[in-house]
Amino acid sequence: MMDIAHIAILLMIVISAFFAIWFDNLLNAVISLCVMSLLISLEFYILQAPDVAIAEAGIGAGLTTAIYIMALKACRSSRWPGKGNDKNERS
Amino acid sequence: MVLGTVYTGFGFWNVYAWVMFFALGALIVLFLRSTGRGDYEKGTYQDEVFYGGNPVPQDGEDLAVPASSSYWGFTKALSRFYDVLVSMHTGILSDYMGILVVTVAVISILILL
Amino acid sequence: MRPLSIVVRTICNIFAWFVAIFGAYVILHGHLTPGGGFQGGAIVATFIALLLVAHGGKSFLGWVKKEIFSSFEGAGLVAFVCVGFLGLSTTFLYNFLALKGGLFGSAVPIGPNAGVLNSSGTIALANIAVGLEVVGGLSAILIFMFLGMRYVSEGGKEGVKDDK
Amino acid sequence: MKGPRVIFLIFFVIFVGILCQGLYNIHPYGEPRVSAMDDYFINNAQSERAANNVVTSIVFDYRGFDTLGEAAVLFTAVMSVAALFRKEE
Amino acid sequence: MINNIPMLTVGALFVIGLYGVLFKRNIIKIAIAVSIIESSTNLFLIVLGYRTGGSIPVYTLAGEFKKMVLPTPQALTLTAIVIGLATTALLLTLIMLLYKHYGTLDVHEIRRLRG
Amino acid sequence: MSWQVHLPALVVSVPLLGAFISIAMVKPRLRNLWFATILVATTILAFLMWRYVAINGTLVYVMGGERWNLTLPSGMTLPIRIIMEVDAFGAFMALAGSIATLASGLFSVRFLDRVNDGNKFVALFFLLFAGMLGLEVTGDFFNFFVFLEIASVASFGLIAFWRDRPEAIEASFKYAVLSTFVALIFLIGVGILYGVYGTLNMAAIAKNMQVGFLEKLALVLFIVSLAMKSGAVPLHMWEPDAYGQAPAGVSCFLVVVGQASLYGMFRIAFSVYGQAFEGNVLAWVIIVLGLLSMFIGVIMAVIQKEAKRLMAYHCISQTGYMLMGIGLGLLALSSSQAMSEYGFTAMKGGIFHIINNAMYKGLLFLTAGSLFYATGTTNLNKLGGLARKMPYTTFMFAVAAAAIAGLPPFNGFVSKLLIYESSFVVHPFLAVVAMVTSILTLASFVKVFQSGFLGPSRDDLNNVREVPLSMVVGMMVLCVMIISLSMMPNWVLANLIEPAARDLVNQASYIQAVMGSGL
Repeated sequence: MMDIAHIAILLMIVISAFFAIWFDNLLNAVISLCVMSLLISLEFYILQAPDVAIAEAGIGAGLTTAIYIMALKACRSSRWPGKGNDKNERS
Repeated sequence: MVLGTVYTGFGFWNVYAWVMFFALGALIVLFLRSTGRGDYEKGTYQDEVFYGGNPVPQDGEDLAVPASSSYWGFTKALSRFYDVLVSMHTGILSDYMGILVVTVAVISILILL
Repeated sequence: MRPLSIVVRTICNIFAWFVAIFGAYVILHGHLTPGGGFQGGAIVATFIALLLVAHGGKSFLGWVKKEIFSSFEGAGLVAFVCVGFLGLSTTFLYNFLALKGGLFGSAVPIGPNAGVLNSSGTIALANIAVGLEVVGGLSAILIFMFLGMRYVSEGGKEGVKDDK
Repeated sequence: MKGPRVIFLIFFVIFVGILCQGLYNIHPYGEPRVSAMDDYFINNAQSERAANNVVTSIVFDYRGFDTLGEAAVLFTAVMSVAALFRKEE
Repeated sequence: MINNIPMLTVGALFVIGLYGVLFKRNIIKIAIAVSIIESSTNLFLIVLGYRTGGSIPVYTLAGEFKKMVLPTPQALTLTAIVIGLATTALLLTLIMLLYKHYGTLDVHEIRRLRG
Repeated sequence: MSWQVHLPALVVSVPLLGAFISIAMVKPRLRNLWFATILVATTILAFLMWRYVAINGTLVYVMGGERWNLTLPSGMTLPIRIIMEVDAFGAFMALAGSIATLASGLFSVRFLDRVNDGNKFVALFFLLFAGMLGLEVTGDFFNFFVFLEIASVASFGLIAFWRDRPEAIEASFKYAVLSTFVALIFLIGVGILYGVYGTLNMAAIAKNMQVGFLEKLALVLFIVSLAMKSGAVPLHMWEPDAYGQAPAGVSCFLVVVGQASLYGMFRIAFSVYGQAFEGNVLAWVIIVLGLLSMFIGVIMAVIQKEAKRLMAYHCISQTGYMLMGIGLGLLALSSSQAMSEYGFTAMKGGIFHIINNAMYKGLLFLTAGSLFYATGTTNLNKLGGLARKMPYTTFMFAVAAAAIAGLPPFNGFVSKLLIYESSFVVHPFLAVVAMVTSILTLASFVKVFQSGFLGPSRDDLNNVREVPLSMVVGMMVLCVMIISLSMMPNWVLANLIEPAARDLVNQASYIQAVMGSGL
């Protein structure tokens, strides 16, 4: 039972990382990154590392997301309308 | 001894020898300069300037040689080589990352196999 | 960034203090329970972020000067280095307080136990110093990026102004 | 710009393949090869340093210098951000 | 039995992140990809120190004596997480300034320095 | 026990303390005083450390241990604490690096008057200094990674310090992404070695080293990441951008920081892997990286128009000389005959080139900085006829350019001579490439000298004056170092270079200093 939960969490980590790269909307990508961080912190707890889990949940999921959103907000200003915001062609 | 000779196993290196060599060279240069050509005349073909890749200045104008025309012939002759080399430095970050990954892969193939 | 509505602000005010107290607990019990300076510092920095979001940058920076956070950070780091220098009679960063009695010097029984708060020597001191540093540092990053957000989006020569 | 991309993709696959094989080969999951240093920490941290949390005693005592460096990295980041968003001259 | 699946996750995260750094054009996407690679190294270190059946390396909470997971990788990971935050903050700062100067987030247009 | 055994810890923690306190220095005069004090103090500490190592042999320092030399606690076969290990090579690198840093710091003092938040610059400068010295004294892999990160993060901030110039931000961003990625793969390498050997100490890993697939993989990751940090050719793209856009004092400093990464590469190749790694592949990889760096760096430099960008390309090509010299030493490591025939000479040349490069390349960047200070540009098309207006700068530039081109009475020639002759034994092609590089170096500096300093004076540069005294003093430090290195190569070779080369080759003594006589 524990193993299945473990595998499910690992799979969800990979999926959320994939979506963090795949989404064209940058806000969605950042939220996806935040979810990945939270899941990784859960995985750290499963691997018996609560110290690191707390640090990852606080720093990785909380503060990193905050500064990402600040950067997004700064880069979405209306000084250059229609340029740069969601311009993310896939190679 | 502090100031001395360095032996490399193939030859030697001494500061004073070189200083003396340069002094000698300077003497020779001074001597040559003192025996300049007597038949120099102003205003003849002898004043014409060879000036690669640039317009020849009019008389009386200062000769300010811009840096981009230095070694004009050299770069002109090697232009195909330089085109390849300059086009490698694209300025795009993704290409730099790609070259990094290619280098890691090549070196790991070399060392691991 | 405009401040949020009054309901949200009140709730944030109340919850932020709980978060801060929890962060202080995590820092102080770093040598007994999971946690320590970094984790607790990050939690307290979340408290700063919460206040910043709820009240908007203008009024928040009206209460607190951003230099305070930088000085927190510097003070924490200087305290950490000084802990290192104090152990220099033996070696740099030597734990000169552990098991000596006195401050943070009591012993703990071997094996799984609840632990004694007054133990572990310089580890606890360094925890507090690093906690101070991380609180200051992370809050300063948040505030500077917040100010930089306006610097980038407004542009021009006015740039980052102090909200004094 | 199609040509370089394909080359990068090929070498990317090669590099990642080698790396993943290396990661897979380190040791089976859950059975570290050598644990002498960590066993020393687990057995002696409590009696030597009187700290119940082994990780904290490593972070702040046994490898305290790393932590000083880490705090310095954070300080560096703060200083850099502050210097880049400094007031206009 | 989950035979080395965590390590495969590490590999998958690395692949995704490196793909993003190499082939994405938006610089915020590149920063996100770097963050993903950071997470994969953190996970790698923790998986390295896991011991089956081990308990948390904290005596206050450890149920059973002297069978704990290895504590050193956890200390290293703690360091690596904070370093990751520092570099991410600096990268985002640079991205904000780049946007101010260039008005774009496309990595192919940020190429004034070349040759 | 004299206090001098604490020098490895002090030499890192004094600049760190200086950085932490410097944010409180709001008065400009006080800040400048603090800046100069800490710089001089750290340089003196580095000198004392070099002297201690030269007299007493390899210095081992256990961070936070019961005694400063208790590397192995009772009953253990592995060291458990962080151990600083300074042998003659590390001490030599720290000494050379601190002298160049002192000069660039003195040069930067006047620069601080022009910026608003000078104490942040001071803090970043000290942190970069601490990171560089930490790279050179540490004997622990993870600690090495931490100092690598301190040095890189500080240099991102310093490169982008002119944040109103778009190019500076762009250069810093490129360097930041590449460097972060490279640091992460370095960390993966460290993790692999930890997983196999259960320890992080370099000497302990070297003692137990059995080279297999995983060790080779870790080696590849280390070599590539450190080669990128030091700017070897296929990975050099960031270097002209970054060095060209940084403030001049910082460019001079970044040169020695790059050499610190080079130090790490040689330390790993010689002391950690050493003779356990069979075959010549690694040596040839390093030599080929060196050849490429030499040639492509200089050939790109010839066509540049920006003075600092041109010098940055030269920095790449000089890195190539060091890589080739020490790579030849690595090639000869397994047989003592080859070592006495060419290997040791090549290593002496490579190590001598490290200190030479720190001096003259630093001086060149400083002269470019004073050109920028006086005229506001470093574009060579817009300069001309400065020789009469800036006599000191012209003199310094001439000395440094002659030294870097390897004109005979100067120090550059000595190290290049050693490299030419030893590489000729291995294959003449190597020596030919080295010589062609040297000639092209001379050519490109003749170009800079001609278009920058000679020629008629331009109208728009009529108000140019010589730079202030403190800048001249900063340049003078390096100029005096260059002239004294040229005047007494024998003393330098015997006392600075040869012990360093001997300690770098001698893997057994490196291991023995930490692990005791159990080898």
